[in-house]
Formats: sequence, structure tokens, C-alpha cells
Amino acid sequence: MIVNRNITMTWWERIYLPEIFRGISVTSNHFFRNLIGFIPALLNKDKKRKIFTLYYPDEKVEFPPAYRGRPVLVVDENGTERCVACGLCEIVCPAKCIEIQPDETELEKERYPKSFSINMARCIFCGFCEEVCPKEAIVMSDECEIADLDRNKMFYKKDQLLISKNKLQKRLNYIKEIYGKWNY
Amino acid sequence: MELYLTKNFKTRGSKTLKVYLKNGGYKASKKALKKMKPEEVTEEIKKSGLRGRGGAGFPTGLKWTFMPKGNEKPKYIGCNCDESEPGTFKDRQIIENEPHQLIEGLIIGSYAMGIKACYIYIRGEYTMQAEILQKAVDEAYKENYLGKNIFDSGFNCDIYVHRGAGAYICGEETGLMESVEGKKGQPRKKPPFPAGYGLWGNPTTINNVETFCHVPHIINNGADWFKKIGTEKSAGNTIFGISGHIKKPGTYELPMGYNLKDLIFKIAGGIRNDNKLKAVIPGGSSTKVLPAGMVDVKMDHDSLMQAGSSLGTGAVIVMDNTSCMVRVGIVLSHFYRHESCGQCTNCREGTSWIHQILLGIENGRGKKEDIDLLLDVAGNMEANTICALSDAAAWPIQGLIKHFRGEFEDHIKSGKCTCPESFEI
Amino acid sequence: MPTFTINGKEVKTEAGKTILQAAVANGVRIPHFCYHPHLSIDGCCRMCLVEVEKIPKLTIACNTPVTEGMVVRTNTEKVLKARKGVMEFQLINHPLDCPICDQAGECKLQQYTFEHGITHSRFREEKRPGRKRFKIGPRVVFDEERCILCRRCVRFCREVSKTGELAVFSRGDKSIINTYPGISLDNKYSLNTVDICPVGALTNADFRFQVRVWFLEETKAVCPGCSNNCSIRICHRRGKVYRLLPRKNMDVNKVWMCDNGRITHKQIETSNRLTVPLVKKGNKLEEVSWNEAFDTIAKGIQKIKNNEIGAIGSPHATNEECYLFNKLIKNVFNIKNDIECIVPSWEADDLLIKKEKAANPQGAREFGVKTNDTSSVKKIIKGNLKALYIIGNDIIDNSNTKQDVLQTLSKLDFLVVQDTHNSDLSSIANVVLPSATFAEKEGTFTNINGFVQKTNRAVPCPAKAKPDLEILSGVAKAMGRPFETIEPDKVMDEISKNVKSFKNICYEKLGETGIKINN
Amino acid sequence: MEDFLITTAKVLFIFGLNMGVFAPLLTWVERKQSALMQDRIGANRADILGFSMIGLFHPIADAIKMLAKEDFIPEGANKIMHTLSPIICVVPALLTFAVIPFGGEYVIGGKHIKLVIADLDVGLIFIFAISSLATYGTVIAGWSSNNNWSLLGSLRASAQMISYEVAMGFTLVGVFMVYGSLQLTQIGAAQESFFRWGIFLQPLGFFMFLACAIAENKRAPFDVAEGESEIIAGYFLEYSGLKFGMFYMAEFLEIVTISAMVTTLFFGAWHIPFISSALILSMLSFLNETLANIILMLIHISVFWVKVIFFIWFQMTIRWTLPRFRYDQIMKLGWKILLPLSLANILVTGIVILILQ
Repeated sequence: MIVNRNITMTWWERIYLPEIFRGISVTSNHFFRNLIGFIPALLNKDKKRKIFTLYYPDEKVEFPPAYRGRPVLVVDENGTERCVACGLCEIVCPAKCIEIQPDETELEKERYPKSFSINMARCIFCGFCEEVCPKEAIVMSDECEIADLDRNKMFYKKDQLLISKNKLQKRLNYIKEIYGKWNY
Repeated sequence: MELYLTKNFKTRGSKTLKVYLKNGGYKASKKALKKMKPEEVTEEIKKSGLRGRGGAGFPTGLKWTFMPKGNEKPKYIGCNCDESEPGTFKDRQIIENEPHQLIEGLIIGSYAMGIKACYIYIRGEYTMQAEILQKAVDEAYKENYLGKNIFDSGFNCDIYVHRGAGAYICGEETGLMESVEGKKGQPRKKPPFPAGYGLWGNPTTINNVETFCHVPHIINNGADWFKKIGTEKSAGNTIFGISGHIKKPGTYELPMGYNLKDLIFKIAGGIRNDNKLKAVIPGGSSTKVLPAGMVDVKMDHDSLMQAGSSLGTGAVIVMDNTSCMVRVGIVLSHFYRHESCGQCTNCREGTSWIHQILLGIENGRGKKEDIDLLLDVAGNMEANTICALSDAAAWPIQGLIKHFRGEFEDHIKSGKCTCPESFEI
Repeated sequence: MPTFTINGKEVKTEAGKTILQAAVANGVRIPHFCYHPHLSIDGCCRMCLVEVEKIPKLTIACNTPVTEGMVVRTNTEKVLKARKGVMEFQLINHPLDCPICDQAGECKLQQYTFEHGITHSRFREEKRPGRKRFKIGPRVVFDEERCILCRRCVRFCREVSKTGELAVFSRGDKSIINTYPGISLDNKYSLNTVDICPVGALTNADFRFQVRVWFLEETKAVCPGCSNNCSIRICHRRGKVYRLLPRKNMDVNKVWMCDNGRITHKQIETSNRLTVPLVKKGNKLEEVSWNEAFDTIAKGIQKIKNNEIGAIGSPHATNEECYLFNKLIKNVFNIKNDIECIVPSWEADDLLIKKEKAANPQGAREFGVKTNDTSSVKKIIKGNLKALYIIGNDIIDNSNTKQDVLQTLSKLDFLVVQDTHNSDLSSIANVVLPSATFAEKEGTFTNINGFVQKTNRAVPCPAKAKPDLEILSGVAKAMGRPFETIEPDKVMDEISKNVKSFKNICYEKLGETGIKINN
Repeated sequence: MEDFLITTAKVLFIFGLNMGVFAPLLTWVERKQSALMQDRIGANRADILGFSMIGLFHPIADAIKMLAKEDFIPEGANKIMHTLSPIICVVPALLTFAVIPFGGEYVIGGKHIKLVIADLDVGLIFIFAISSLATYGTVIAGWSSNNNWSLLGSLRASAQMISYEVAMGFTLVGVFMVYGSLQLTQIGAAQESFFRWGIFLQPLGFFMFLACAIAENKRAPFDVAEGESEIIAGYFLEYSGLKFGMFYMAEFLEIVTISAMVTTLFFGAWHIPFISSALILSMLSFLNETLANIILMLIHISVFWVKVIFFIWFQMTIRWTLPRFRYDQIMKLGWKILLPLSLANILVTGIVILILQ
């Protein structure tokens, strides 16, 4: 089957060779730039490279606040989770990966999650839980290295989900900004 | 100007039966009971064009005709003496000076409607007045002006003096009935209306003290005499109580339709310290305020309605140019916040909200949109509740903002009161 | 029958109805908080304001009777503005703690807020503080901040339970609901106030914070607490029952339910639930398979002469179970002795609670079971009975001479106990058959007034336990004479053919609220 | 005996260089070069005692992996053919080097030594003959695997190779018409002068030959025979372990071969532009003849291999720059463009030669 993409090439393009050389010049431009640029980096002389690709396991990128990593529970200054086990994330989760058992607490918030588990083997990182959360208690962290060979280990319990507020401040500010627009 | 209600107030001992009889008392009741049929009495009152003096100005004769005929069920009169509206103190004067006038009016009213028991619901704070009234009732019983077979006409009538426990809302007729019944004083939902389902579920008519006081004079002098006094639609004299920044505060009996400006400057002697007049509340705290430019108005129901206020109980509150209108609003809204029975959502929450917004404006927390918010809240409170207290709380605020919006805006802008001489809260 | 117009549609309604009732009957929704069809009208919430032609002000629909030719509009701009205003007033002092509040999901305030699209608050002042988590009664928790003062609970206590513990105290914005000094909200029907509370002010202390209501599935069932058989809904999730709620049934319980009935679900998950069939081997009860248990029963029964076998039924069993037990005893075991049963009792009242504290004593009587008869115990003492088949353990639990009865029963050669829970009785049995509780089986109950209602299966039986119908058919099969059917609806067809008083009953006719049997 | 030793040395040199240096190193180069072109770092994980040596241990690791892997022959496969085909692929790639000169003719110890293993008169014909054999390897591999994808791959490969064989043959006709010889040593020697290089005499021929050669080698942009996205790995889909490695090696060796041929035919073979051998020898005249010739030889060998390496780089660059052709485009290019062009090239070359004579 011939697909007509309605591309009309000029004569210059149709003789093909010049375009090939143009392509080669682009790629070899990169090649030589990197070849020379690498030498100091390889010799541990100069850590600053001109290229932006990161050498992933050795170097870690600092994700922008909009990045959605694994969902975690925010721990407030008083050392307890913000979550009040309202169950909204549980119902909104399209992958049905959140399970909460609420219970009563003596704290002012009255209600807290006795157990809170996220099945990360099912989580699709859609961020609905974060969006729906009325207490800004569950947020998407920037942790993404969560692959595991054992499904049981992917079943995150409450103590694995608790992360202190300071570490998540950037994301908290960000979601306040973007979800704040809708005037909930 | 012919005085009839307060004619004898200055006579020594006017509250006693002896002096009352000497001044021609109980002539009207004798005439009514012996010479007239009940329907004739009602017809006479209807013809006279007497309107209720409790605030709403409902034609009294018409109200009396609502009462069902016949005697299958007991019927009651409730006399509303729960005079708790700020600025109002006319009924108190009547009871203090000539309680027999009221008793006579009640006897005639009972006769006209075929009622055997009247309840005078007197405000809880009127301790002395309640005693005077009770004494007068006892006197009347002693002379058989009350009780069984009055004037040998075969008509029986009892009067009970019931003291309230101090709630503004019990001045509302259904609230009054609840209170008389011994329940928490809060208005009843309507329907059923009191004429069909009142005290203990029986037909009941509620009228103001002053309304009843007019009745003997109408019977005595005839409806035509009464009609000549006052204006066409609001006949008769009424007692205006004038208070506030005025040289001679007090009660003045004047015909309906008397000019407000004359009342302030001629009768009551003008503003204190010869200050400039700023605003007048013409009919008790629940009516809308009138600015100084609008005081040249007749004091009757229709004229004041046109001016955007209402006659109410004829209690004129005068304010000179040292008054801060925001503070006026705070004082009024605090009163209604305190006195709301808490039954209807709009009134319960609205009165407290208005008070809080005004306090915020006074204390420098106000925002530009607060004025519109006040109007909106007042609009939501108005006319949507069981009784009129919610309206009464909303109107003064609407009036204040309508006429003195600039002052509110100044408050919000400067964050503090711009009338330093004004009273402290 | 006055004819009136609502939203441009001309409809007829019964005389004396209010606008709200007529609107509901004609499918027009008018929001309301304080109005409840089974309580008196209060008219204080001001939510149901509607516009009626010729009345200048808006009027409340719940208190205005419909008159001939009335023209009502429920969706004009004026009405919507008034409603929005009322909603705003309701919300200004409301804590807005839906994430915490257990009413979320079935909250009228939440629903109407959503419908009216109120997205932000103009209230900038301090919210009115109130008592949180106040135990207003032993079973009811009160949250004053959430209360919207609709007074439904006050009216319920005055008019339905007639105990009158509650009242509105203070006035204006300081109004609070409270009990009269010195007493608490402790009557037999106190949890109904939780049901009728339109917001989360009154909550069930038992159910609080257990599960979100939107996760709950509801199964229509019948309360087994007493012989009144209130219609209920079983609220359950993932095989666990969380609460029982009343279901509207004007013939039986209207919309109410007693507090005792609401805790009947606690028997489902207790530690002493029987979950596997047990057979006595030597002196010990051992876990066996169902087939082994059935075979043991068949062998044990066959060894003993027919007139030496007795049967004690259960007043808790469904009609179908009573019938099949009858059939098992009379047709399969060929026993001439009457089936007996003991009905526990308690104090009755004139609202819902009936004297017989069992789900189906009336049904049992219809099938010829003799209630409150202990002649078999006497027969054992005389030595006339050697074997006994017992369903339930009422014979022990409701006897004053528990130990004596136990001793007498232990003399038997062969004792079969079919029960839901472990008890002294099951410990002396030769065969113990674990059966299902009310939430785990399907069937019909006949209440004391003869109303037959259907109850449905909400949760599965724990472990190996089986519904009684399956157990009875298993025994019959082991005896070599299996039943034709054990499907509850087929069994009922059989009953209506064979039992005179059930002639008019079949599952299709029962509907949700049941019908009365012919007496 | 002496000739035999010299020939053996030359064979060992070529064989060692190809098998020991180029084949393994090119796997690393290809990864590394593509990485650099794409701003990545490339293979660098394999390490010995913490030294990763910019990924140079990867060829070793690859070799170990290939050796250690299970040698899998699918069910229903023709075992003999299956085993034979990778060898058929590798051998021709190596054999072509027999006729490619990697240096000129030197006098060492009074002996004339030509730096070519077999100086055939018909060297070019030999190359065509041998490299055509590789087609059999792919065809047999695809057929014997008993796999639909493999068969498809091999069909594509054979059709493509045969098509381009024709065009490639015709393009080179121009070259030996210009140089008047089929002997590669003579063609190489004829390019002593810079402006006598094939690229100037046969510019069209150079491009066409390079295109055909890459197509022959089935590398991108002509890699439809492997076509990972459509037919997984084409003809060697069912191969694993060392046999798979041999296909791989064949491909890389062919890169070297092509580079060497391009160098020999078009890029002045071992010659340095503007610096003739005579000039170098005269500069080294202070040394004795043998030593001067050895130095000259080393220089020529280095120059030759530098040129080869440049073309290896160039091929790799093409491979990582151009996207894959569609199959119909490949056929169109082969039959409708390259073949007529090469015929025209022959015609023009002939006319020019005729005019010049």
C-alpha cells in the first residue's frame, strides 16, 4: 500500500545526496562536540558538560514539581499524618489501588487512617488522589525508583508512605497553585 | 388637637377606678353591653377605620370579624403589652396612668367577639406596670366590671394578666401565644392562623394595648367622630413616643398624619444642644431610617410607606450629627441577634452575620464588598421566615446603607470610626 | 381531590396534602431539611420555599396545604435565590469537615450545596464553636458545630419514641440541641435520630469512622431481632456487615427501627462462630467434611427407632427452613413426634418491639411447630427419647434450669445440633452443623401479624458454614431421600401448594414490603 | 619457504587485525559513536575491579556472553544448514581481504614485497565472486530456521543483495575502465598522484558504490532484511550464542571490507596526498634502503588503515543518521536509479576515454 502523504519535495531534496550530507553534518556535529567535550568529563576534570543528557544512575535529576512519582502521605509538623481517612482517594482511584481503614483518634481531627495502603503494582500515577484530597494529605512525590521483583513488596503500608512535610513542600506549593485555580 | 387617650393622665390618681369613673369611665362599656349587639360594636369599629397600633396597622374591625361566630370552642383575646421594641414606650404610659381604659376596651372587644377570657401579656421587665394593671383588674372585678354578669347584661368576661419572661419575640402574636401557653417563646408557623387556631388551639385575636384603648372612645363618641381625626386612611389619634437626641423626649398624643418635622422641632423642642439633625427612625427600631432631608413627612402608614419606611409603633428615634451610622447599625443588629428565637435559618444565622460584618467594619476589618454583602444578606433574610423579626432586622440595615452608604465606605476606607464624638459601644 | 398547577404541569392530589407532599407524589423535588414525612411539620429550615401565585411572599411548601387552582412554581429565579440564601446561612457556621464527617455521602447539606453550586464562602468571621464528639446518649454521638437546628431529632423524641429527651436550648445564634439536664438520649429508638439527622450532627457511636457510606452495598433484608420483623437494609462491604438501617414498610415498621435491632449484626462476626462441621470421635469433637457429617447423622439416626427420635426446631429459622425441617423429620426420618421450639421473650412496647424475641415464631407455628413446649426433655428423662435433632440453642439459653437440661440432654445416645454459634449445647452434641445467620441466607419471615417478607443474602457464610436449607437437604440426601428442591423460591412454591395459610404467597408477589398470609 | 613465511605473516596480520581488533572493537565503537551522536554516554557499565575503561570491557563481556549462551536450534530446523549459514556469512567477508592491498611494493633486503595476500589479476572479479557467496549464508539461514519471519527476512535480503550486486558491478566497471586494470594493486598504485584518485575520476561511481556496498551489507538505511520493527531480526532471528555472534561479526567485518575497498578504489589506497613514495624515500635517503623501505611501508600501512577507519566512521555515521528505506524504495533506488545511472556512468566514462585518446 502506498500512502500518499502529500509531501512534495523540491528538486534539491529529490536528488537526496545534499540532504544526506546535511543530516550527516548535524549528527557529526554532535559527535565531535561530544567527543571533545567528553574528554575532560571522563578524566574527572570538568563536571560541567555542554550536553544535557544525564548519566542516570550516577547522576539523579531533580524533578520539576509537576512530576508525578509515587503517592505519599504528608506528615505534619506535629508528627502525625494529615490524612483524615475521608475515603475520597479510595473512591476516585481508577486503578483501585488504595485501601483505607479509618478509625477514631483523640487528636483534634477525630478521624485518622488506622491502616493506609497503596498497591504500587496497580498504581497508574494519575494523580487523581492528590487532586481530590481535601486536606492536601496525599501528594505525588518525586520518587520513581520503585520497581521491584516481588509484588508483595509493592504493597506499601502506611509507615512506608509517610513523608515529612518539609520534603514535599515544593509539590505542596505547586498543587495549591494549580488546583487553587478552580476555586474549590 | 383634641386629646382623648392621654387627656386624664395628669389627673392625680388617674390609675384608680374612682378617678376613671369620675372622668366618665365605663360609660362606653355600659353602652355597648346594654344597648348594642355585638355585631353592631364590630360594625362601629370597622366604620371608624381604627387601625392596629402595634406596628402593622391592620384594620381592627376587620380583624375582629375574622373570629368565628358561635360558641363551640372557647375563644380568647390576647392583649399585646409586650412592648420591647427599642424606642417604644407608649403602652407603658397608658398602663401606668389609666389602666382602666385598657380594661374597658377589652370588655367591649370581648363582647363584640363573644369572648369570655382575655389575656394581657405584659412585658417581663414591666414589674411596676404589671402590679398597677393587676390592681386595676382586681378593682374592676370588685365592682363587677369584670367577672360574671357584667352590668347585669348576662355577659361574662375574665381578664388575666400574664407576665412575660423578657423576650422581644413574644411581642409577635404567635410567639405571644406560645409564651402564654407556657412554652418557649417562638413564633408558630402560619397557617394555621391565630383566628382559627390560637391559644391552646382555639380562635384568638391579638391586639395592641393602645388599639383597645381607642375602642371605648369610639363607642362613646361614634365612628364618625373618630374618622374625622387624623387622615383619611389612618384615623384617630396615636401616641408618639419620641426619644434620642431631642430636647423634650416623651410621649405625645397627636392625630395620625402629623408632620414629623413639626413633631421634632415644635412638639419635642428640637435637637439637643441645637445640633443638626442627621437621621430619624420614625417607628421603632425595626423601621427604615430617614435622613434629615426626608423628615418633612406625614406620620401615617401610607405616607411613611411612600417615604420608604413605616409607621410602626410611632416611636420616633432622633439622631443628631454626632451619631455614627455604623454604630447605629451595630446597636440595632446586636439587639436583633440577641432577640432572634433561632428557629428559622435565615434569621438565626443572618442576624448574627450582619452583626459580625458591622463589627468588622467598625473595627477596621471591613472590605469594599462588605456593603453589598450586607445588602445581600439582608435581602436573603427579608420575607423568608416564619415571623417578621428577620425582616425587622434586615430593614434598618437596608435603610442605613441606602441613605448613608458613604459613611459606611468611609469607615471601610479609613478602618475606623469617622465620628469621634459618637457614643461608644 | 384538588387540582393544582406545579411548574406549569396540572396535577391532581389528595385533599389536605401540603405542596411538598403533592410535589413529591408528582415527581417534583423540593429541597428540605426539617420536613420529615413521619414527623410533625416544623417549618423552620426555610429550604422548601416556593412561589405561589397570589401570595406575595415566598411560602414554605412543607406547611402550605394545596388548594384548588393553586399555581406553584418551584424553580423560579426568586425561589432559587432564596434557597441559595438559606444554604449560605446554613453553611456559614457549619465546620465544612466533610472529609471527617461520617454523614458525607448521605448528607442533605452536602447534596444541596452541590446542587446549588455554592463554591465559596463569603463568611469571613470566626465560626461558632460548639461541642465536638459529645456523647449525647450511650449510642449516639453529637457534634454541635455540624447541627443545622432542623429539630427533627427533637420532634422524633417527642412524637415517635415519646420520651422527649431532646430540646432546643437558648435562642438566636446560640441555639443548641441538648438533652434536658440530668438525662441522656437513651431510649430504645435513639438511633433513629441518627437516621433522620440530615447532616452529621448525630452519629452512631458504633458505626462512626468504620467505613465510608459510599463504599457500602445495601441488601434488603428483615430484622431478626424480634417477631415484628422490621424491614431493614444490611449495609456491608467486602463481606463484612457494618450497620443495619430501617427500610420503609408502612405495614410493619414505617421507617423506624429499634436500637436492639441495629446491633443484631454483631452476632455475625464473633469469635465463637461455628465455621466447620464437627463430629464427636471418642470424647472429642473433630473437624470433618460435610459429607462425613451427613453420613454420621444418617447412620446415627438409622440405628435408633423412629419413635425414639425427637426434633426441636428454631423460631429464628425462615419459613422455608421450617418447612424443610418439617419435611426432613416427618417424611425422611419418619417421626410421628411433634416438632417443638422455645421462643425467647423480652419486654414489648407499643411502637415496634414485640414480646417474642425471635424472627419467625409465627411462621414456625404456621408449620405446626409447637412453641414453648419442652415435652421432649420430659420424654428424655422418662427414657422415651434416644436421639434429638436440634436447630439453634434456645432450649438452653432460655431455660431457668440450664444445667439440668444440659445434663438431661447429655444422656441421649445421639444428638445433632445445627447452630450458628458455639455453645454449651454444641459441646455435648454428637454432630455439630454450622449454619448461617440472617445476613447470610435467603428466605422469608412471617411476622407476628402475619406479614411475610423476603430477606436476602448480604454476605457469604464464614469458612465452611452453610445456609440451613443446604444442610437440611444434605441430611436428607445422606438418608437416601433427597428433597426435590432447596431453592428458596421453589420451596415457597411448594409451601404454597401444601400449607393452607401460605396459599397466596409466592416470591414474585412479595415485593419489597411483603404481603399478609390468609388466616 | 621465505615467500610462504611472508604470506603467512600477511595473512596473520590481516586476520588478526580484522578478527582481533576490528570485529570486537566495532561493536563498542558502534555503541559509543551512536551515543555521542545522540548526546548519550553509551556503554560504560562493564567493569573490572571498578575500572570501566569507558566501556572497553563490553566487547569482552559480549564475547563471554556469546560463548556462554545456549546454542539454540529450533524445532523443525535443518540442523546442518542452520549451523553452516553463519560460517558462509563470515568466510567471504574475511576472504575478500585476500586481494585488497594494504600497502604498495617495497624492497626489503633486496626482495620485492607486495603488501597484498594474493595479487590476483582479476582481483575485482574475485571480490564480486566471493561477496556474492554471502547471499547464500543469509538465504540458508532464513530458510533453515523454519520460521516465517526468518524466511521473510532472508527473502528480502536475497532480493536486495542480488539487486544491488548488479548496480555495484556496473559502477566498478567505470573504475577499471579508467585505470585499465582489474588488479587491485595496480589500481592502488595508479593513484599515486592526488588528482588521479578514483573519487575525482569517478565521483558518481564513488557514491553509487558506497550506497550499493552498504545495501549489500544490509545496514541502515537498507536494513529491511533485519527490520526489527516488522520482522524482529529477520534471517538470524532463530540464532543465539556464537552463531549469532558470527552473523554479527560478518556484518562488522564487511564494514571493514567495504571501507578498505572504497579506500583502495577511490581514495588513493595507501597514498598520502601530494607526498609520493619517492619523495619520502628521498627524505629517508640517509638511511639504508631496507630501513627506508620499512619506514615507508609502515607509513603506508598506517595511512591505509587511517583511511579505512575514516570510512568505518563514515558508514556508522550514515547508519545513525538516516532512517530506514521502505522496501519498495530500496528496489526503486536499486533498479530505477542506480542501475541506469551506473550504465550512464560507463557510457560517459567510455566517451571521455575515447575523446582523450
